Amino acid sequence: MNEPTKTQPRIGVYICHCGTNIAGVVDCKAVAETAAQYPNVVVSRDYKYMCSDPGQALIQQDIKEHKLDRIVVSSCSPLLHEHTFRGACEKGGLNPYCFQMVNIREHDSWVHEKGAAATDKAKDLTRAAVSRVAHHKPLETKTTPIHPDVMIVGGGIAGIQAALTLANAGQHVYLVEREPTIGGYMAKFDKTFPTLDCAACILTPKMSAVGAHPNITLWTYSEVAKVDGFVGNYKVVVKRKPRYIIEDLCVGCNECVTACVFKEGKFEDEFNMGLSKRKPVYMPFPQATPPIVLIDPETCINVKTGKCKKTCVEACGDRQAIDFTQKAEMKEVQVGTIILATGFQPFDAKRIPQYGYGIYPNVYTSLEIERLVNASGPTEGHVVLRDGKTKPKSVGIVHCVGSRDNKTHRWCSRVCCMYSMKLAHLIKHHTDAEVFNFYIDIRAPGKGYEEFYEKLQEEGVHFIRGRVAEVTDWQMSKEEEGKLVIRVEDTLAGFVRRIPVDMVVLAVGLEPHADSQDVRRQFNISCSTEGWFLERHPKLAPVNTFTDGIFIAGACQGPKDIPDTVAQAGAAAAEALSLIKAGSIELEPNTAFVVAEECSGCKTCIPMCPYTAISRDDVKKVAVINEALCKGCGTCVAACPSGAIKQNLFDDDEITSEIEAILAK
Amino acid sequence: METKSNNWEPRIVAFFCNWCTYTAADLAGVSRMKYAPNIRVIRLMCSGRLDPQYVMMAFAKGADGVLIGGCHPGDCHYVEGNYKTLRRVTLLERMLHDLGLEKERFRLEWISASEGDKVKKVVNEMVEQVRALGPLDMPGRFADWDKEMEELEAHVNHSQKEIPAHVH
Amino acid sequence: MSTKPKIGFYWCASCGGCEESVVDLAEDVLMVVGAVDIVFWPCAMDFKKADVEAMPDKSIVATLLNGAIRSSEQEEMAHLLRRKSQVLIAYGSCAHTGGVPGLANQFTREQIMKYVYEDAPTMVNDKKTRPQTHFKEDGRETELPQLRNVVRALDQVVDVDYYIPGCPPTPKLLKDAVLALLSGKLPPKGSVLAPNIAVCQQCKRNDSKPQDISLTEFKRPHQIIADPEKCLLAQGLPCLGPATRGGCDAVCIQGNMPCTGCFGPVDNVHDHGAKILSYLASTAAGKEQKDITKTLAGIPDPVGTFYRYGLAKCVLRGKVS
Amino acid sequence: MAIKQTIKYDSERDKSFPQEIMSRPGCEKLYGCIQCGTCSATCPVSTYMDYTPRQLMALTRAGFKKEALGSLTIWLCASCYACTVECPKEIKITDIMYALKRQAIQEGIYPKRFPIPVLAREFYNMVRSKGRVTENFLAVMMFLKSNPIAAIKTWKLGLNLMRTGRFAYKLDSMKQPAKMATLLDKADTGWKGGAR
Amino acid sequence: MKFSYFPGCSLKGSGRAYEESLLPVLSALGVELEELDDWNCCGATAYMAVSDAAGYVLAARNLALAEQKKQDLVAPCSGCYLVLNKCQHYAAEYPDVATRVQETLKRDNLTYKGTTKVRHPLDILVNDIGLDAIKKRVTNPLKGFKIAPYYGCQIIRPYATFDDQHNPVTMDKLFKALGAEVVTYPLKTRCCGGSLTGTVTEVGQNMSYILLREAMRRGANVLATTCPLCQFNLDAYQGDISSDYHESVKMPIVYFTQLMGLAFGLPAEKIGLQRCIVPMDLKPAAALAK
Repeated sequence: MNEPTKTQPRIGVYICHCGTNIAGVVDCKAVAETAAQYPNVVVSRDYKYMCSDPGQALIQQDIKEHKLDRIVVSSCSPLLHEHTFRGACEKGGLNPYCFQMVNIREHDSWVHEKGAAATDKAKDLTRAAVSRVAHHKPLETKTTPIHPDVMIVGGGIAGIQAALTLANAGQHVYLVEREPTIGGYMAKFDKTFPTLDCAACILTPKMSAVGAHPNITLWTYSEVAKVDGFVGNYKVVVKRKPRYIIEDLCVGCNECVTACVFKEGKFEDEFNMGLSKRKPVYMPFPQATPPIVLIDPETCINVKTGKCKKTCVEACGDRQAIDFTQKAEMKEVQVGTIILATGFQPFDAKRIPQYGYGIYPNVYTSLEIERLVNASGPTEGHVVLRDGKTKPKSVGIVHCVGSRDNKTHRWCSRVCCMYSMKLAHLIKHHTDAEVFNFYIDIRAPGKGYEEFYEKLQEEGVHFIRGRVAEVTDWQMSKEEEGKLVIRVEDTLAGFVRRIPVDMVVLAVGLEPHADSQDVRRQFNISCSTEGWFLERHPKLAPVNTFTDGIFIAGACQGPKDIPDTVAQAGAAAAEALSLIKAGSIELEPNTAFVVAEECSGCKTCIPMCPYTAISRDDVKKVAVINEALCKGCGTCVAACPSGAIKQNLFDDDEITSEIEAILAK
Repeated sequence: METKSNNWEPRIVAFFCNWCTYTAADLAGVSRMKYAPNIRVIRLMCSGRLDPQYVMMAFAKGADGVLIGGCHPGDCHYVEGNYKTLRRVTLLERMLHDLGLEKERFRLEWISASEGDKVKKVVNEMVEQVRALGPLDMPGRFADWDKEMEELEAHVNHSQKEIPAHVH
Repeated sequence: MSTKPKIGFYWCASCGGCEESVVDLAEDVLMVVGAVDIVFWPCAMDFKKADVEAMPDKSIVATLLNGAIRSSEQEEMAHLLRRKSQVLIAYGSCAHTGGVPGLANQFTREQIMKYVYEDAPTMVNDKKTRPQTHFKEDGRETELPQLRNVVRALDQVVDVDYYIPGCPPTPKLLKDAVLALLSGKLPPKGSVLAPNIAVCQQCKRNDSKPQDISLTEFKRPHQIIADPEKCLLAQGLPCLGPATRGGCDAVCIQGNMPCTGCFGPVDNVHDHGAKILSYLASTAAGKEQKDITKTLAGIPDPVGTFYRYGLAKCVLRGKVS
Repeated sequence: MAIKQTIKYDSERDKSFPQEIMSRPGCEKLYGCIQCGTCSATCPVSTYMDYTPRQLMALTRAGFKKEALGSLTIWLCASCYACTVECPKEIKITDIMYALKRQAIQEGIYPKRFPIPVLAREFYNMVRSKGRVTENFLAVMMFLKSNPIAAIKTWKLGLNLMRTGRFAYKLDSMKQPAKMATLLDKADTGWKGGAR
Repeated sequence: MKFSYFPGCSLKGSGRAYEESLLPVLSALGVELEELDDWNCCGATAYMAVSDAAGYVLAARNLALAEQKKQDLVAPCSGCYLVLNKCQHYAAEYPDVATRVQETLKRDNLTYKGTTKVRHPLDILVNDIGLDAIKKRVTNPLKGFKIAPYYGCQIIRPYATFDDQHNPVTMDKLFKALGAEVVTYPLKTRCCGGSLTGTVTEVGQNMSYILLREAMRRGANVLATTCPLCQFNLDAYQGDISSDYHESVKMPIVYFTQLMGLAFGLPAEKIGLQRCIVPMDLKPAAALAK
């Protein structure tokens, strides 16, 4: 290895064109020529693609030929290619940290107009890096072991798929689900588009596989309470809410449900979107996983008052699975990686009062219709109006409810066009009603999706291109009497229409969970402005987050349909698996350390550290940093009143030389 | 102060935290948002790494403005580094004001990784505000201040004829 | 002719405390006087500028110059003594970092003149007479020194070899410096002749400081009766000990007063005030802007507090007019 | 029945027109229109319009100035702001309507003797000279300049108003109405899309 | 409580019943309205069609007069309320508008800063005075009144300053407090036709007809309005509408303030009820009892 010398560094500078991405705005040749004049620069070149193999080879060759001991590459964001170029330095025989990257693409050519100002900026940034890199010291890369267990948060189809993939690969998985059963929204669907296969038929085998898998610890009715640690070594505390049922003893016979003092269901059944009633003790649905009942503390008389005959306990008999003394339980587990698959929540249709949801009884949300058309649903598959008997003769399906609207959500929810068509087909199939789809644009860009659209058109479903302005019950003519009237412009015909229907279906969009901000804070990841979990890179790292070891899958990252969700869940599982199989991960060596001779023991630094990495050596009366715990934020370095704390890669001399050089003219 | 040359352009040094604001600036790039080219970003892992000395030094070395970008409160990648930033910046703002710097020259903004448009907005706004104030040019001011010493230095060092040591 | 090393003392913009500190050597002063030949010390002995001018260049082994450089005369003497001395030592805070006189850099010369000669409550000067640098009467002409626009530390005017910090320096530091001079065992040029470690290291109250003090209120010394055993910072007093070079044996703190920073920063620090600010703000509690603002309002004058002795060496050098 | 060619050629576009309209306060978001038709469907007057509001947005942003300014739509807009409130892209359609009306008046493209632009002008003039408006005088002025015969039909209405004491027999005015004209002219001078 | 008061042209003309009922009702609740000295036309929507800049200046001049008094400005007419508010919004949002307004008003030695709040009487009644205080003042509960509360467009669009934009309920709450029955009226924010009724009569009357018919169908015996133009359109043309649509349309149209005055026991002629072209039955409960 070329040992960097303190006295006379030999620096190589490389200016990347990135095709025309940089060179189209910045005069790369001029930057390279100017950089050749900077102190200690031995070689300065510009090249079309520095990240390409020949580009990297160029660096390696120069290191040997010109005995370079420091490298600067001005190209794209270090968040993208720092790793690549450090690797190139290492292959060239140089310590990878004797390298500095300059971002002249994202921070320059892509955000500025072509001209002298952009080129000057590239020169300034490169000069600063040259000045800084001279202070870089060779560093040892540190690694940390990866605990092989994985935690998956969310038991919808994404969580289920990821859990099975990992468990089948031999990893132990903790699957945590907030609801009493796994299955998520997919379990509520009747059919899936565009193939129209039955959702339960494809989902429930997977659910039972999860329930039975020896490698999966399934915790339903549970929530993550606390997350500590870092990649490879997370400590997660899970709160298991009391379901007042001893899981191991319950066999799901439902005898307690039958025996409950409530003879009929009285409370809104969550699974059926409130279209039917359940008792305080209930099983969410027949295929619930785990297949056991629970007692809802909000509605159970015994839990609330203690004054109940407890017919359920009696019915359970010797099994003694009911335990009213159950309390919330905290479980702490150690895992190396975490996959978040917390999904979405449907848009609340009441936020758009002009569509009449909650005002007119026969306005439904799409999820209610999913339950209505389902043979195991509240009406056993009969599509009827709220009165429970009338078959609708005409149905209007309103697309984009809570989507593509600046006042609610700007995004396209991606699944509504397709599921609206699916529901149109099913409603028509069940009732032979005249079905209208009111859409802004039909978005059917998946395999077999456009063909499905075509099929629907052939079935005689109406497609009216226009966003519905209002669903109302005031009338203009006889035919409108007793109906809901949809006011819409038929934009393709070019005039406004009033269309009377019996039933309105609001195709509600997808939105982030109300508590997504709390969840992401808990796991220390970012959200997009809209509230979806933010991926590390939209194209190149779609399931990674900015926090190592935490992955995202499914609709928590953005609206997506089942095929995409399953694919992404597999990808997240693969990413976790690749860490586990590697056994360890390299850490940035940007940790801080105390120069004991300069430390006065003033203790300013100690409370600065959120990871309790700093302690006081009571014998020497100086601060000591545990490098294994240090994450390299540098807050203690900034606080140290003596400048006795140094930080690798972000030390005072490195940063101050950068400041000076960035401003030098 | 008078503008020294007509084509003066403000120079703004920015310190962005790696996880939120630097990433947001990357996003602005990926989204091809156009903003003023007067800003030079220095990447720190956390805004909590910002030593107030850096701000002072940037001004002393010729910056016309200094921008700090960090994660929103509660969002710090390092749990609460940004609260430390806020405490330091609060006091620093006051001190810089007492040292005669206009408040528009120093700015702290919380910009999350998804707020590329906020990078654009903040940079453009700040460049315009600083442009309206004119150059700070501390190096130039120091040179002006020290001009008063030139004459005397020349006088002492040249008028007195040299008396070599050890003549006696 | 004596062969003892020739030593000079000079006094620029300072309070005189530094001169006093030489006398504070007590009986050791005799050791010093015995070991050296004092060739220039206007405060104590009758030498004139002309005497110095007459000396050969570099004939003084060491000059200890105290005080900041405020006037053209002081500046001229700094140049002259630099020329005549082999070693020039900035003695005391004012020469070292500008000292208390450096706080004048928060004002323009005109503001100061106006205040002193017109607005000060004790001033009666109806004609608004100001000192002149050139004065002529009865055919005689007098040149008077000019007040400079800014106050400077000694090394902002001439090259300085060593610094002895303190307001004033402690006798021990002076004695050690003289002994080092005499023995020729001097550290590298530019060194501060005091330990490169902060006051806390020598402070007897160090152990009493809790690890996390998260202050919600800063207090000023007159507002509390400080516990004489406990860390003053932990009691809410902005003690600058953590950020100030030690070597003083924490004398102020021993006197139950917080450190005000006279020894200047340690070697790693570029800007003393900014570093003080950083650690003091770090000890404040609060996550909401209004709470933080309220806590930090307990430091009413950041510049005066953090640069009490070092405004001239602040990287911004004072108020930007 | 006469058959008319309806194809539009690119030469019929005024390419600067959309930019011109968008430069007016409130009109900047025109290009964001996704042609969803919410404006038309929510509009209580669209039943009578020759182009629906959505079509008008399309015409305007494509540069079909003649068609846009000559449409009845802009004059039938009752300023109820339903479209502006409902537009999912937050386009202030009502304000765009106003901008088009102003442009039409200035370029004299509006239908002659059509009562609405006449009312607008008469309103403008009455305020300019008196600082205030007296409704029945204004109505008379409008009818005289648009359709004097229609005025006759309103005799019953006039009687009703007189009977209930809601008829003004004299023009209301500010104390110094003269300063209004100078003020308003000053406001308009050099203003983008201003009346002078 | 004291406010500046901007009557606008209509409240001095065909809508004088609004002013006649507003002033005594507010005064009964301890609110004093001080008419702006030498106010001018707000600009109204007609103005926007000719010159927006001049329209903003017209509105801003009134606002500047209120600013001088350091009082919030009450604008009972929906048109005035909208235009004054819009001026505030645009001056805040578009620096060009603000500059133009300020520069122009300088000629009149006036300054416009945008510090005055424009208030609607309904807002003051429900939010400042409160329903409880109003209830206490009721001496003659409105028994038998089935009111269709009609808000019209411009007090809630485009700026919903004190009520929900899609389903405003301020008047609903107010009438219930007066002891009346409120009918569900889905057209409560649909446009009455505005100035179209006077210009393109068939269009405007059709719009009014839809409103009147639906109110009748919903069983209302009176329709309450907040705007002089709405009142005029709905009240004055019922005869024409009846003959044009071959349908007997008869619905008294009153201001919400008139209903309040009635509930407060003020004499009908003191609150302008005689100015209704379609007269209102003052004792519908008695009629029902028969």
